[in-house]
Amino acid sequence: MSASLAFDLLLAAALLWSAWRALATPDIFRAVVLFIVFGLLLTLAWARLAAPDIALAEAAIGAGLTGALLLDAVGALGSRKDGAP
Amino acid sequence: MTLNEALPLAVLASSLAPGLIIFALPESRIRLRTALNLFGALAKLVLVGVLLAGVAAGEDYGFRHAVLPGLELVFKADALALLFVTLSALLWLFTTLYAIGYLEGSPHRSRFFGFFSLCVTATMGIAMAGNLFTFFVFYELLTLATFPLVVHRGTPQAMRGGTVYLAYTLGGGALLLTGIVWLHGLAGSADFAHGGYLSALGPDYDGQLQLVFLLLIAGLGVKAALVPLHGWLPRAMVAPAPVSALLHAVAVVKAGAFGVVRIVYEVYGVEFAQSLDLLTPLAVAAAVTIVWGSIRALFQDDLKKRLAFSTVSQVSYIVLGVALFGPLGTIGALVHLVHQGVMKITLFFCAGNYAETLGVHKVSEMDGAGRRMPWTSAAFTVAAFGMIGVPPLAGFVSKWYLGLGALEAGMPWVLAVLAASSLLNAAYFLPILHRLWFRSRDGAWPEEHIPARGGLETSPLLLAPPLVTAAAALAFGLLASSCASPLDWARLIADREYLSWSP
Amino acid sequence: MSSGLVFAAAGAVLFAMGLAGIVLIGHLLRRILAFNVMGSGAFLILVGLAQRAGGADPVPQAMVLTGIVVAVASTALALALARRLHRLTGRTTLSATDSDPE
Amino acid sequence: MIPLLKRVAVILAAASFAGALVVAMLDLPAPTVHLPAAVEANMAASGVAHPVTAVLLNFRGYDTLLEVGVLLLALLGVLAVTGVRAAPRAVAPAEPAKRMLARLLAPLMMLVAVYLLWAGAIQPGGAFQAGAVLAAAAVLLHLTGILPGWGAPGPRLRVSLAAGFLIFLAVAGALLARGALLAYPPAQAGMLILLIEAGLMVSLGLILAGLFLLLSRDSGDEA
Amino acid sequence: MTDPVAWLILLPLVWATGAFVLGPGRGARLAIGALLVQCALALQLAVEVLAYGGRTHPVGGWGAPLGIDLAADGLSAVMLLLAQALALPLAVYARAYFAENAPTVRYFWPLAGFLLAGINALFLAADLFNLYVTLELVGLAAVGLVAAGGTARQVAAALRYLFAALAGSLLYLLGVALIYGAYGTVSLETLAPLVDARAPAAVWIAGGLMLAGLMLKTAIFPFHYWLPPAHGGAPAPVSALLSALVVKASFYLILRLSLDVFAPLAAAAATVLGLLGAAAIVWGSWQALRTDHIKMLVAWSTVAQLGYLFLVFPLLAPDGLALQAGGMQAIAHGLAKAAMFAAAGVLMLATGRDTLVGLAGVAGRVPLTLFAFGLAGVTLMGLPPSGGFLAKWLLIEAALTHGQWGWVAVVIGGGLLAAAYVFRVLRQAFLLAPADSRFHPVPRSMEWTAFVLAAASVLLGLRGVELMALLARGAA
Repeated sequence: MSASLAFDLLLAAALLWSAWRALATPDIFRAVVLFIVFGLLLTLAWARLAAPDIALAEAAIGAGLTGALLLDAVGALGSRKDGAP
Repeated sequence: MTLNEALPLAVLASSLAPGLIIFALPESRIRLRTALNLFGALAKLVLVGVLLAGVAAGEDYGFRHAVLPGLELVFKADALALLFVTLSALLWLFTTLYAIGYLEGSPHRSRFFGFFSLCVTATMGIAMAGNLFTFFVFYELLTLATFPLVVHRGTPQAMRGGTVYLAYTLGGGALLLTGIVWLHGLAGSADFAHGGYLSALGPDYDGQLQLVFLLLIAGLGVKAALVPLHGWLPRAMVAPAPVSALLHAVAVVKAGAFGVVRIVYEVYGVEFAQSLDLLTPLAVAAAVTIVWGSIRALFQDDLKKRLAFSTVSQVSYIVLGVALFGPLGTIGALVHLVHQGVMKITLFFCAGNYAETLGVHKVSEMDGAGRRMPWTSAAFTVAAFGMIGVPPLAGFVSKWYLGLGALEAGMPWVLAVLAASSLLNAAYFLPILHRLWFRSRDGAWPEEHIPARGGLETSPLLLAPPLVTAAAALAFGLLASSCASPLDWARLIADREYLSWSP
Repeated sequence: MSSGLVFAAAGAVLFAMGLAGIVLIGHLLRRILAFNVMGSGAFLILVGLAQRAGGADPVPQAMVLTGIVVAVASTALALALARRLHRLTGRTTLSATDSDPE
Repeated sequence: MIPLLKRVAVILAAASFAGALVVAMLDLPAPTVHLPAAVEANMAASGVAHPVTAVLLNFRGYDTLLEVGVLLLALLGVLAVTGVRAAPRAVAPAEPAKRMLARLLAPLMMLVAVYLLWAGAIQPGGAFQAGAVLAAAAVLLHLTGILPGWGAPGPRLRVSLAAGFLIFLAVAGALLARGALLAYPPAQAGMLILLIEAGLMVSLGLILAGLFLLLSRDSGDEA
Repeated sequence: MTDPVAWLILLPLVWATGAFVLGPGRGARLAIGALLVQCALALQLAVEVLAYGGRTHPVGGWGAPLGIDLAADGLSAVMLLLAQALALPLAVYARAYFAENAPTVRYFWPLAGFLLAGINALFLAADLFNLYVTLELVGLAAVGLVAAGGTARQVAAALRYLFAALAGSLLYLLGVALIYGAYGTVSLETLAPLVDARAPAAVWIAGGLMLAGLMLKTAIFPFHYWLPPAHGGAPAPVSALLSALVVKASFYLILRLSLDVFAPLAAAAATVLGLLGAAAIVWGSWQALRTDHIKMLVAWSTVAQLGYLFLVFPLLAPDGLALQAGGMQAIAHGLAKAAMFAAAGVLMLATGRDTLVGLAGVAGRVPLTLFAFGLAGVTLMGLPPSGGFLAKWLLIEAALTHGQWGWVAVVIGGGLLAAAYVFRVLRQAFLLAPADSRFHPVPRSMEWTAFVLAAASVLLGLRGVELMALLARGAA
C-alpha cells in the first residue's frame, strides 16, 4: 500500500463523495457549490494522472467557468419561487 | 431507340403528356383542355392502329429499362396486350367526350381530366407490361390515379366510398406484391412468355407455387371483383358517371381479369397450372361470383348499384373462361373481355344520361323513360339484351364460346352456371326494359336538368357515345366472323398461346 | 492497481452516478450537473484506462481537452434553454404536456 | 411504479453497471497499438515540443478544428435562444475596493493568458487554457460592474468572435490547396500553430466570456 | 487539386461562419451559392468513388493510428449526395419561408451551415473520437435550430432533445474510451482487424454503449419520445432538415459500425434491432393515425419510417440486398420526408392553422403542394413507381431469400399503415371548402421546392441502378 496509492484512493473517494452529495442535495445552491468542489478535486486527479494540461483546463473551464455559469443560473432561477424538487 | 421500341412508349405518352399538361392548366382554359384531351385520344388510336397492323404481321414491339440491378421495366405490345389496349383506347375517346358533356360547369375539371389521363396511362401500362414487376408498378399506379376520381365530388359519402375502395385495393396490392417478390426470388425477373416460365422450376417447388398462385389471384381478385373481394365496386358507384363507366366497368376490373389471364397463360403456363390443379378452384370461384353477383343485382333498386353487381358477375366470365382448360374457353374469355367492356359502358352511359337529364337514379323511377328519351333507352335495350346473351349481339358470341370451352374442358356443370346466369341477367334487366317501354309516366321527372329541345333528348355529348358503343356491341356480334373483329383477334391470341398444346 | 486504474474505476462509478442522476432528477439545473459528472467520469476512464500501465499518453489527454470544451459548450446551451424556459413558463422542470401542440 | 421503487431500481441498475464496467476494465489485456511511441517519434516534425499540444494542434488538429466549431455553435445557439435584443443592462457597480482589485487583477490575468499561450509550445498550456483565463478576467470585470453585459453582438464583436475559427479555417484551406488538409509543412509548423493558437486564444476568450455575459443578461428583462 | 472529401467539410464551415458574421437573418444567398458548389463536389466524389472505388484522405498527412483519416466509400458517397441534394432545395425553401413569416429563427443560416458541416464530416469520418465531435456538432446545431423559434413549446422540445442527444453522446463517448483502453487506437481502419468475436468483455460493453447512444440519437423506438415534439414543433424548414437528414446520420453510423468494426459483434444485436424497428413502425403509425396536427403526423411518420431502416440489420448478408434496401430507403425517405414537411409548412401558411380539419378544400388553393404531399406519401407508402417502393421490394426480397417471413409481414403491414395516415391528410384536402375559409397566398418557390423534392423521390423509383452500384463500392 504505497503512499501514492493511498492518496489516489483517498482522492477517488473524495471525488465520489462530492459528486454524490452534489447530485443528492435538493437545495440547488449548495449542489452547485459542491459541484465546484468536485471540479477542484477533479483538477487534483488530473494532476495525479500526469495530465497538467487537463488539470489547468478543468480548473479554468470545468470548475471555473461552468461553476460561474451555474451560480449565475441559480441566481436567475432563484428569483422566481419554484417548489418542484 | 428504334421505332419498335418507341411505339409502346408513344402509346403511354399519348395520354401521360396531355394529362400532366392538363394538371397545370387553370380551370378556365376549357377549350385548350378539351383539345388536349381529344388530341391525346385520337393520337393514341392512330398509334394503336399502327401497332395492330404490325403485330398482325408478326412484328414485335418492346422496350426495356433497367430500374435496379436484376430488375427491369419491360413493355411488350404483343397480341394479348393489344386486345386490352385497343379496347381501352377506343372507350377512352368516347368516355372523354361523354365526360366533357357530363361535367359541364362543375368545379375541379383540370384535376379530373388530369387523373383521368393518368388512369388510362396506367391501364396501357398494365396491358403492355412485359413482366410481373412492370405489371405491378402500373397496377398500383391505377389505384392511386382512380382514388381522386372516386372522391371527385368531395362529399362525405364520396369520401367513405373512396376509403373503402382504397382499403380493398391497397390490401390486394400488398398480397400481390408478396406473391410477385416471392416469384422473383424463386425464378428471377423473367419476362412473360407463351406457355409460362415456371414449369422449368423443379417439382419440389410445387407447394410454394400453389401458395404463390393463391396470393396472386387474391391480389388480382380484388380488382377483378371475385366474390369475397368485390365489396368496393358497388360502393365506388358514388363516383361521377364517366368514372363508373370507363374505370369501374372497363379499366379497373379488366386490369384484374387481364392480370389473371397473364398469370395463368404467360407466368404459370396453362398446362403447368392444370398439372398443379389450380384451374378447377379458380373456375369454382368464378362460377360462385357469377351467380352471387347476379342474385345481388336482382335486389338493387339503385340503377348504378345494379349495374355494378352485374359487372361483378360479368367479369368473372373472363376468369371462368381462363379456368376452362382449352383454346375455346380462352377465346371465350378474351372476346368477352372486349364485348363486356363495350356493353357495360353503354349501360353506364345510359344510366348517367338518365341521372343527368331526368334526375332518375332508381329503377323504380324509370317508368316511361323510353318515351322521354327514346335513343338512350334504345341503346340501353341493345346493351341489356347483349348482356343477357341474346343473339346476334356480342354477349351471345362470348357465351357461346364459353359454353363450347366448358364442353371441351370436360366441365359440364359450367354450362348450367352459364344458363342460370343468363336467366338471372334476364331477371334483373327485363323489368327495367319493361318500365322503360311499357310503363307510362304520371308525374314530373325528379329533377329535369336538361330540357328536351330541337329533337335532342339530352345534350349531344351525352347522347352520342352510348349510341356508338351500342352500335359497336351490335357490330361485334353480327360481324364476329369477319377478319377485323375482336373474335378474330382473340382466336389469333389463343393460337399463339396454345402452340405447344395439341387437342 | 496503478493510479490510472484507480481513477478509471472512480470514473466508472461517476458515470453510473451521473446516468442515474439524469434518469431520476427532474430539476433542470441539477440534471445538467448530472450530465457534467457523467462527462467527467467518461474522461477519467478515457485517460485512466489508457494509462493503466503507467506512463502519460498525450493522445487521450488531447481528446479529453476537446471533450471538456465540448462539455462546456453543451452545458452553456442547456443553461440558456433552461433559463429561457423558466423565463417563459416559470417552471424549472420538463413536464410531459408542455411540448404537446396547443 | 411508485417513485421510491423506481429510485431504488435505477440506483441498483447503475451500481451493477458500474461494477461490471470496473470488472471488465480490470481484466483488459495490454493494448495492441501504442500511440505515445508514435507521438514521440513524430514530435520533431510537429513543430512543437510539448506532446499534448502536438497531438491537439497537429496530429489530431482536425478534432480541434471541429471542436472550436462546436464552441462557436454553442454561442450561436445561446444567441438564437436568448433572443437578446435590447441595450445591455449595466450591473450595479460593486464597492470601490472590489473595483480597484478587479482593475488590478484583470491586466495580470491577461499577462498570464499570454504566457500560457506562449508556453503551450514547450510545456502544459495553450489556446484553450489561455482563452479560459481571459474569459475569467472578463467575468470578473462584469461582476464588479466595470464591463457591461452584452446586447446583440455588433458586427465588430461578431467578427472577433469568429476570427480565431476563420484563421484556423483559412490555414486549413490554404494547406488543403497545397496538399492534404491541415498538413503543416514541418519547417513552418511551429509558426503556423502559434498563429492559430493566438487567434484561438482571442476568440475562445471572447466566446467563453460571451457565454457568461449573454446568459447572465437573460434573466434581466424581456426578450 | 480540389479534393471533394475535405472541401465538403470546410465549405459549409466557412459559409456558416460567414453567415454569422453577416448578422442575424442574413446569409441566405451565401448559403445557396455555396450549396450549389457542394452539390457539384458531392457529385464529383460519387463519380470518382464509382470509378475508382473508396478512398481515404489522411488529415495532416500523418496516416491512420496517429492522425485522423477521412474515408469515402460507396455508402458515405451516397449519403453525402442525399445530404447536399436535400440541403439545396430546403435552403431555397427556407429563404422564402422566413421572408414570408417574420424571421422567427434568428441565425438560421449559421446554425444550418454548422449542421450540414457536421453531417458531411460525420459521413466522411473514419475515427471513433472524431465521430463523437461530429455527433456533438450535429446535435447542438439541431437543438439550436429547434429552440431558435423561441416559443415555450419549442424551447421545452429542444431541452428534451438536448438531454437525449447529450445522454447519447456520453454513452457513445464511454464506448470510445473503452475501445481506446482496449486497443490503444480509435481509427476504424486500424481497429477493423483487431476486433473479433472473442474480444474481451470491455469491448462488448463498449459496443453495447455505442449502440445505445446512437439509438438514442436516432430516436428509434423506445428512445423516440423526444422526436415528435422537436420535429413537430419546429419551423417547417428545420423539421425537414432534422427528419430527413439528422436522424439518418446516426442510423448511418450504426450501419457503418456494424458493417466494419463491430461486424463480428453485430450479429448478437441484429434481431433485437429488427424487432425494435417493427415496434417503431407500429407505434409510429398508430400515433400518426391519432394526432390531428399535420406536422405531428409527419413527425410520427418519421418515427415509423425509421423502423424500416432498422429492419435492415437482421437481414444484413454478403449478398448486399439488405444494404441496398437500407440505402434506397434512406434516400427515398429523406427526399419524401423533406417534401412532406415542406408541403406541410405551405399548407399551414395557406390555411393559417396546423390542424387536419383546417385543410378542407385546400386542394383548390395550393394544388401543387397537395400533389407534392401526395407524391411524397406514395414514397412513404412504398407504392410504385417510387424510391420507397424499390426499398420495400429489396427488403421483402432480402427477407424471403433468408426465409425470414416475419419481416415480410412487417414491411407489408407498415406500408398499409403508412397509407392509412397519409390518406388522412389527402382525404381532408379533397373535401369541399367550408364557405368561410380564408386562404393566405403562399410564395410559388415554396410550392415548387416541395414538388421538386417529392418528384425526385418518385423518379428515384425509375432508375436506381447507378445508386446501387455506388452503394456496393466498398472501402478502397
